[in-house]
Amino acid sequence: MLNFIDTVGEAVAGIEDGSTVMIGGFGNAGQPFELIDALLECGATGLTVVNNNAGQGDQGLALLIKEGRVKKMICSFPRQSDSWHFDAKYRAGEVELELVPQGNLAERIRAAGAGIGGFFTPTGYGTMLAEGKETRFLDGKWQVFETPIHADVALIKALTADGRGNLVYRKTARNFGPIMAAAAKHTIAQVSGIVPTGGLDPENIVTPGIYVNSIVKVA
Amino acid sequence: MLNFIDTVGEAVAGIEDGSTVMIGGFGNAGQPFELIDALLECGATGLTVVNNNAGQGDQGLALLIKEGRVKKMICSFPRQSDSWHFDAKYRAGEVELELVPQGNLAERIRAAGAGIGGFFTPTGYGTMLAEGKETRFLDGKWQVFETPIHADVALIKALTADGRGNLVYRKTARNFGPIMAAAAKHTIAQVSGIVPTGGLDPENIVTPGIYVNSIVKVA
Amino acid sequence: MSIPTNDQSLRTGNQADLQTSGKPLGRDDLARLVAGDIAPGSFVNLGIGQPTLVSNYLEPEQNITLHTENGMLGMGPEATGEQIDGDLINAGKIPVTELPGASYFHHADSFAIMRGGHLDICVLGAFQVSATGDLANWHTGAPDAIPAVGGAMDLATGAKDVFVMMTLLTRDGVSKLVETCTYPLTGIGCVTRVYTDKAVFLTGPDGVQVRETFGCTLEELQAMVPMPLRAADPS
Amino acid sequence: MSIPTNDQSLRTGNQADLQTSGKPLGRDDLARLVAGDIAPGSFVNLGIGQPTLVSNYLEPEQNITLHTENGMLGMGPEATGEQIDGDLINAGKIPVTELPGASYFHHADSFAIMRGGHLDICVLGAFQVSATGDLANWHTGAPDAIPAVGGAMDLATGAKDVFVMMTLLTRDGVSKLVETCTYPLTGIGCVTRVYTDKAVFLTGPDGVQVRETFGCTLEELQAMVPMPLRAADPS
Repeated sequence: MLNFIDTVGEAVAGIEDGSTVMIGGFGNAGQPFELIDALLECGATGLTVVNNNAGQGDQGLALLIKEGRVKKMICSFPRQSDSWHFDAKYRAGEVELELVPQGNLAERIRAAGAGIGGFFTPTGYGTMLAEGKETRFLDGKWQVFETPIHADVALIKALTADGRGNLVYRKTARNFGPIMAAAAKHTIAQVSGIVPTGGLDPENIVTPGIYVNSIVKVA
Repeated sequence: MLNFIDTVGEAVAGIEDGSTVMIGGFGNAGQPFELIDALLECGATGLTVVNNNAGQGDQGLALLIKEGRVKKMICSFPRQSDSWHFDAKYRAGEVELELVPQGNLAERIRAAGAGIGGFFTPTGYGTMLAEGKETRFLDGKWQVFETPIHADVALIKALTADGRGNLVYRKTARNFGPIMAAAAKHTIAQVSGIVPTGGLDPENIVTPGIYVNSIVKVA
Repeated sequence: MSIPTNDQSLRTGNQADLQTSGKPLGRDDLARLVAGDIAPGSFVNLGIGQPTLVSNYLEPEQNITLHTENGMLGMGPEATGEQIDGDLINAGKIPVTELPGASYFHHADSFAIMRGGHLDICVLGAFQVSATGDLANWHTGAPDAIPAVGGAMDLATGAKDVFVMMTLLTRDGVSKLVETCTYPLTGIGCVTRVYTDKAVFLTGPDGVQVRETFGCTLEELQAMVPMPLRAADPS
Repeated sequence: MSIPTNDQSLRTGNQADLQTSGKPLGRDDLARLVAGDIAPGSFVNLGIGQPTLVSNYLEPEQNITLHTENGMLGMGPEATGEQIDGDLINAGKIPVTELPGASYFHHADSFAIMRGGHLDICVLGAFQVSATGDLANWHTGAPDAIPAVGGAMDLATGAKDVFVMMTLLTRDGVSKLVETCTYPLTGIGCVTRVYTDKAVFLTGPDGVQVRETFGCTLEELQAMVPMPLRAADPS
């Protein structure tokens, strides 16, 4: 059921302690900063967060980690020049890390949305990131068994929504939004604009409204 | 390498006997009729054809089957009121049939394009279409192991191409085109129009040119 | 169960916990009943044949979005006259129309919607449904039959709720609601409700419950089917 | 191998089958060499760091399409001034531009391009490359290091050809071309060519061949690396 919500605070109010939360964005592009700030505000803790990175600088996901709300990060690239909050928590043993090759991260999220129970991929075969995982020789290559990543909630950023919750994105800010929207039980999208139903060309919808539960316009 | 080709005959000339050929379309929507006619004309035989159906009436794929060019059909819905050519060949034991649930067909084609060596899906579990297949209990459900369907050639129909081979489609004629383009070694697209590079909005490209090898405009 | 319908006039009797109408339902009445049972805002796929009739009885206020597995959400009514466009068809290959807010996608994305559990309801026809919700609707199993499955298994396995619409009895008077399906299966334990001309059944791991009957009592219904029936718990 | 380059002036010597230039190559000369070796019409992904320099030397006539794994084909040069747009960045999170004929897609579609074997070439940096083309470029393996992998494994495993750009020796003078990688692996047997300041190597199941040397003879080069070298077969 789709709801248009007035404030980011109301939009995230239902997120419970211990939830798995997917957060869109790659670098700053497509990061739903306002929703992340609201998540920080709302106090939910013990979260498992799925994002490509583990926060940058002193904002957004980095603050969520700093404040100890994140029990576990599932990501591909936690270490950055300005990932000091994650680095500190990680070295202190206060945050768990599941490091996933970026394509496996994307494909595992996609699998969750598409009802795939697991898949084999050559990525990571023979590396420490595949240690302990089932392998199989398929299509002439050794491949590793990977499982879907499901989430309770996805926080994503899109450009425009219509009245049915259909979404379009902007340039490389699209990144994880469409696959996270499909993988989460409840998807909250912050958008820059809302147009009446019929205002988006059906040929160009990137995320159909079936994947979207809450939409909040952010100035 | 992308080539713009003048005639459908030249476009299909390289298709060899014994090839696996994916043909886009669902019903008549998105069927590349002119390319199929050219394939019939060019004489290639012993083909494995991947399509949702097994030909309708006295045209296109149905004629390819009638003429004995198709060794094997991989499809989800061969039996139709006007699938008489397939029906006759099948009853005569002159064409092999691999019947695949439609979603497995789509996902197996997608897997080939995406480099996935195999995947588990609940679809078909416990049915005769999963007989002999590996099963596994995942995400709370019994699932069946399915493998990618690769092809030598894909024949697809799109609406418009630009100078880089990017494609857009029209309404439900999109169907199998995008996934088949990615799953085949060589993709031939018939299009209704060609616009200069830059003439399609980068946000709205459905099939990026990386998946397209030959483009032929059909009146 | 007290699911609201938009045609209360059909519910004329009431025996024990059970509503009973005066006569068996015709195909259109049954379609109207199913349409009324679909919760507002649902995303729904209507199978080929009898289930397609349901779309005639969906009210705009219900705000239902129809999915067609060949690649569209927001499908409108069947196209007529100049609306007919060969590029805009449904899964039954019938020309249809596009409603405002529609979207198009390719086959893998379309089936991901079904297989990923995103459809609230699909409505399918059936040859047989078992007491535990097994579905057989794609193949007679006759040795000379050419099989064709299409998206039936994906819908049966993927939708949150699978409603079946069928006549309760074959032309020969044999129940299509069975202990165990004898036709080849489409999916296991997937059907949640069976809408027939004589009754609405709820199926699941605990067996068959009867929500309401049409033109027969529960006892008369029991005589037609080969498994124990009980009236549905009011909820 | 006789692969054309767009800077023949570098090839000043010729010993046996081997071309040798007068001095080791700088980073920009190396980038120019790689750029010239990319076949016209190729789809290419340039890794973060040194490989990014290659884009400075691609000629328009080569008609190369650059892929960035965060979701774009047809990436243009780094953005400057008013071109800078926070929504248009590359995999290194640097603002870039869009060329005519570009396309955007989500992360799963973008990595499907890489993983499905559709990229002709990716160019990566490396800590170590083994004689058989194993690659180590993501993790030093130091116990206190925080690992970060990004798309390195997908690129290494998925591209048709994996070119590595690196200095041949570490600051301590140890060869990065090794018998067996001691750093954690990124991919097995994936590297096809290694472009270094001192030579271009072809790697594969049959061991290492030297395509050309820069500022050293094959014998001098052999003294720097711990596996047998041979001049590449002319082809």
